[in-house]
Amino acid sequence: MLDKTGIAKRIAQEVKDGSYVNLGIGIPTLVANYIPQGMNVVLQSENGLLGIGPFPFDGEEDPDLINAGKQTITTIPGSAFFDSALSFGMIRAGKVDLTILGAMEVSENGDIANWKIPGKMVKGMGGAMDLVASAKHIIVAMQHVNKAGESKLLPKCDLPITGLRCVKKIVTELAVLDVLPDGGFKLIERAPGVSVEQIKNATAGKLIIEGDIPEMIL
Amino acid sequence: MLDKTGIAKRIAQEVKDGSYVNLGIGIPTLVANYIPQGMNVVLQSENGLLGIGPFPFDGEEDPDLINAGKQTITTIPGSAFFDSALSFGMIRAGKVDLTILGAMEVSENGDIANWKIPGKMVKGMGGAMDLVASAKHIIVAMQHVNKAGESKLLPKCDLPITGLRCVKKIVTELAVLDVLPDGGFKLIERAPGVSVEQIKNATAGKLIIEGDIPEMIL
Amino acid sequence: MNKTVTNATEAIKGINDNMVFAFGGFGLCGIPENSISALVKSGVKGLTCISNNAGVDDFGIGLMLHQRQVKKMISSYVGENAEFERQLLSGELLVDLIPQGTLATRLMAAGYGMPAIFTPAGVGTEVAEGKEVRTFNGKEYLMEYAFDVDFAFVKAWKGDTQGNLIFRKTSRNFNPLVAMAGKITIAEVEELVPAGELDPDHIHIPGIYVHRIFQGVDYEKRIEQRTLTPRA
Amino acid sequence: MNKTVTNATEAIKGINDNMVFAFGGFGLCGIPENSISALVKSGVKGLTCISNNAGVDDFGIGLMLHQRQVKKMISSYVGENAEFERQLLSGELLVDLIPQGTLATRLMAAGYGMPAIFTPAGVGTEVAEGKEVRTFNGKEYLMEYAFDVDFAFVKAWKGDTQGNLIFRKTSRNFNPLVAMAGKITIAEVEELVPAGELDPDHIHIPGIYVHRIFQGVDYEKRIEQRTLTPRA
Repeated sequence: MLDKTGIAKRIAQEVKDGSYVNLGIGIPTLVANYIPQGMNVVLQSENGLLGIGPFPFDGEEDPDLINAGKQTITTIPGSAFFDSALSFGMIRAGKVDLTILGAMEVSENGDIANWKIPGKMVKGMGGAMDLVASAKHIIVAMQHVNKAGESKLLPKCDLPITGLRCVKKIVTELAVLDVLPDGGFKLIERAPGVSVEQIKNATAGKLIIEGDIPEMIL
Repeated sequence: MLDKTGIAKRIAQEVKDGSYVNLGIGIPTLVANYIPQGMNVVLQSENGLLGIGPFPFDGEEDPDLINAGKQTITTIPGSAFFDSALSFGMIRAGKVDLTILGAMEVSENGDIANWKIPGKMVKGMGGAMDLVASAKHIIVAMQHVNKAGESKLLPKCDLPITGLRCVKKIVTELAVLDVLPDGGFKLIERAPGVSVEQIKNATAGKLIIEGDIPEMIL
Repeated sequence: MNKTVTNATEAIKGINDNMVFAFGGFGLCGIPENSISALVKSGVKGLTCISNNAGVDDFGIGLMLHQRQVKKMISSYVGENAEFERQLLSGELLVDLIPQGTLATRLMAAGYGMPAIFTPAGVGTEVAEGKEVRTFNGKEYLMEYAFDVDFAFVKAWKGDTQGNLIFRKTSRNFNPLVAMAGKITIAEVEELVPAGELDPDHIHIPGIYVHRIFQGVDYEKRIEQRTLTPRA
Repeated sequence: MNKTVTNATEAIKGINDNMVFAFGGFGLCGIPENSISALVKSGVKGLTCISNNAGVDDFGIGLMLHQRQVKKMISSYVGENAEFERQLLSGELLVDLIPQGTLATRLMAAGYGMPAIFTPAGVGTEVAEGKEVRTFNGKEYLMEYAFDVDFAFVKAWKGDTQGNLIFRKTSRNFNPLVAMAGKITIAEVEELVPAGELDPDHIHIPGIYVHRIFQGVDYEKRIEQRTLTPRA
């Protein structure tokens, strides 16, 4: 079973050299810490920056320099600023290679729900609907089950959806799964110490298991 | 009867303090020379400049600094550069207050033809179709009759049109005329030494003459 | 073309109840602090406010919400704001939540004179309800309309007397788009300089989009999430 | 993400006959001189070329026309160019003349992932033939499609190894839009600098839109109309 750091570490293995990546708030943000040194990856912040650097040292924070989670950040050599329309323009045009974000539910055909719980105060979708509608490759980082113990990998999303047929891969505390183009969660890897049975029990949607499922290497 | 300079001088009287103006190639370009000193007028060049300055002195020309007629120009304090999409964006959004351009024909309902003569090599409309479709106020600078002596102020354009119902005012070597919202060329002023009769004879479209027509003051 | 006014109070002349306002800023980064203060003082009400976020309880647009000046917010994310939540739940406040890219592009569309744009954001979701869906190259898009904004309020780093604006780092965000969208656009700047002092190649928004400009004062520039790297 | 290639010949690898190319520049101002030379040498043919203008007889895209490499030009104004006129009248060359703002916006639409845009330019003219007309707020607009560009060629003043670009004065023109539109975008620059040397606030086109960049050589930067003010 992985903790949040473990999920972030595993997702970092999916990031390709020479790619532009947008990281959502929460676990996805942690992924940046585990991208191997020397790999050329440029992080996009949808509030108008390519080339997110580390958090600033105390006293060096700049109120004019934040990420989409409103955290103070820094730039790196080669960073560029732009406005929000160009930011979503490059997302919409498919220039961002990979989007990593959290979810409340994912359906077996790749629908994602991550912005609204009926009956609860709705804070808004932010840039999530734009990102999931446009990104070439989307990886979801989330817990396999919710706090009530119910699976978040479903035949169909119960919650209001954020985007249709867009999620390509899911990394949870239990497993790595691909969402197949024809539907279904294909089990790719188990988390250390997790059995296929555990994953089966935690997955409500169609789970596809072919051959031996290797344990992930972190 | 006015020469080209006279037409430009008369049109310069229409330019309002505090306005953004786009000047077409030919006579319209000359208008810039007759805008009164001290009047705040910013000239837009659709290739990406607000704030056109005078032509450069010999030796100071810059190949990276031209107007839409491809002439070398200069900037003035407060100039700004931008790309062609923003340039036509501000035109389309009605931010340019006045467009002055030439024409081959204008119809009595304000249609303009100025880009194509069937049977002749067509060079293209450049930005003219964008300008006439969007400008808040359009003044045409042209000769009243063509080289064959035929009126260019017509009931209906014979040539392929550039834009519909867009011309608001026409200044020719003979007269100043308003194009009325309901159609018709309303005679506003006569050029020095030109009679109403001469203007009547040179105008094929509906000409509206009310009361005494003053001679223009240049 | 001198567009300078002395301060925010003078800048907001002509505002009226029930108008549509748009505000630059992302969270509290790059918000027009001076204009918001003047709007709070003005008592104008019944407003429709287009802004990516709604400020916090005691800062930004939150100050206007506190005075019940806002009838409707159009935002992508309204964040943590207790008074906002109370008004929303009590039905005093209307909220249109729209995708962030859609918000940005609808503002841009206004500035570019484009009445509508197409975006895939929200296709198949409740955002798509009642909207025209159109397929291009096998992909579905929603048609979304340009915003119609009476007054636009932006904050820039530097500006000149002609209204040319330069933004700094990520405080650019929605500001250029909001600036382009206003029928009347009011810019406040940290540094107002004479025309000719800004490099014409560095200008982010040409003055043609700006109607009034003033030198702002007393910027707080509050940070929402001070996140630091520990020194080794 | 180093996108540097050594020269134009290396930059144009992957081009093929019958592709769609787009070029920055207005007249001869800001044209990608090095890339055009390499394309002429390459012998590639059957091209559809999107460019506001078509160069002159012995410079710019005129050089490619002279080699009969161009099947179709998509331009707003084709100017004075005898060989162009000869090929057009003989039927060897196809030409799509479209309004300049439409050309710019169709390129921009590609870079912004918008499949189509609306513009009033050309309504009621022969440009509107076969196009969808749509009324918004009582005004008619044409629906125009985003361009689909295989290779885009731009010229910038400065660029860094990550592909970030800064343009100079009116040589900016169509270059940023062309840069955004390319499936593969090739930028040549007068000065190539290491990442980090350009101020991130001054960058006109972020490197995400640029795939290959090289230091150009031997720029002629020809002036079409040297127009001067006489010294007093």
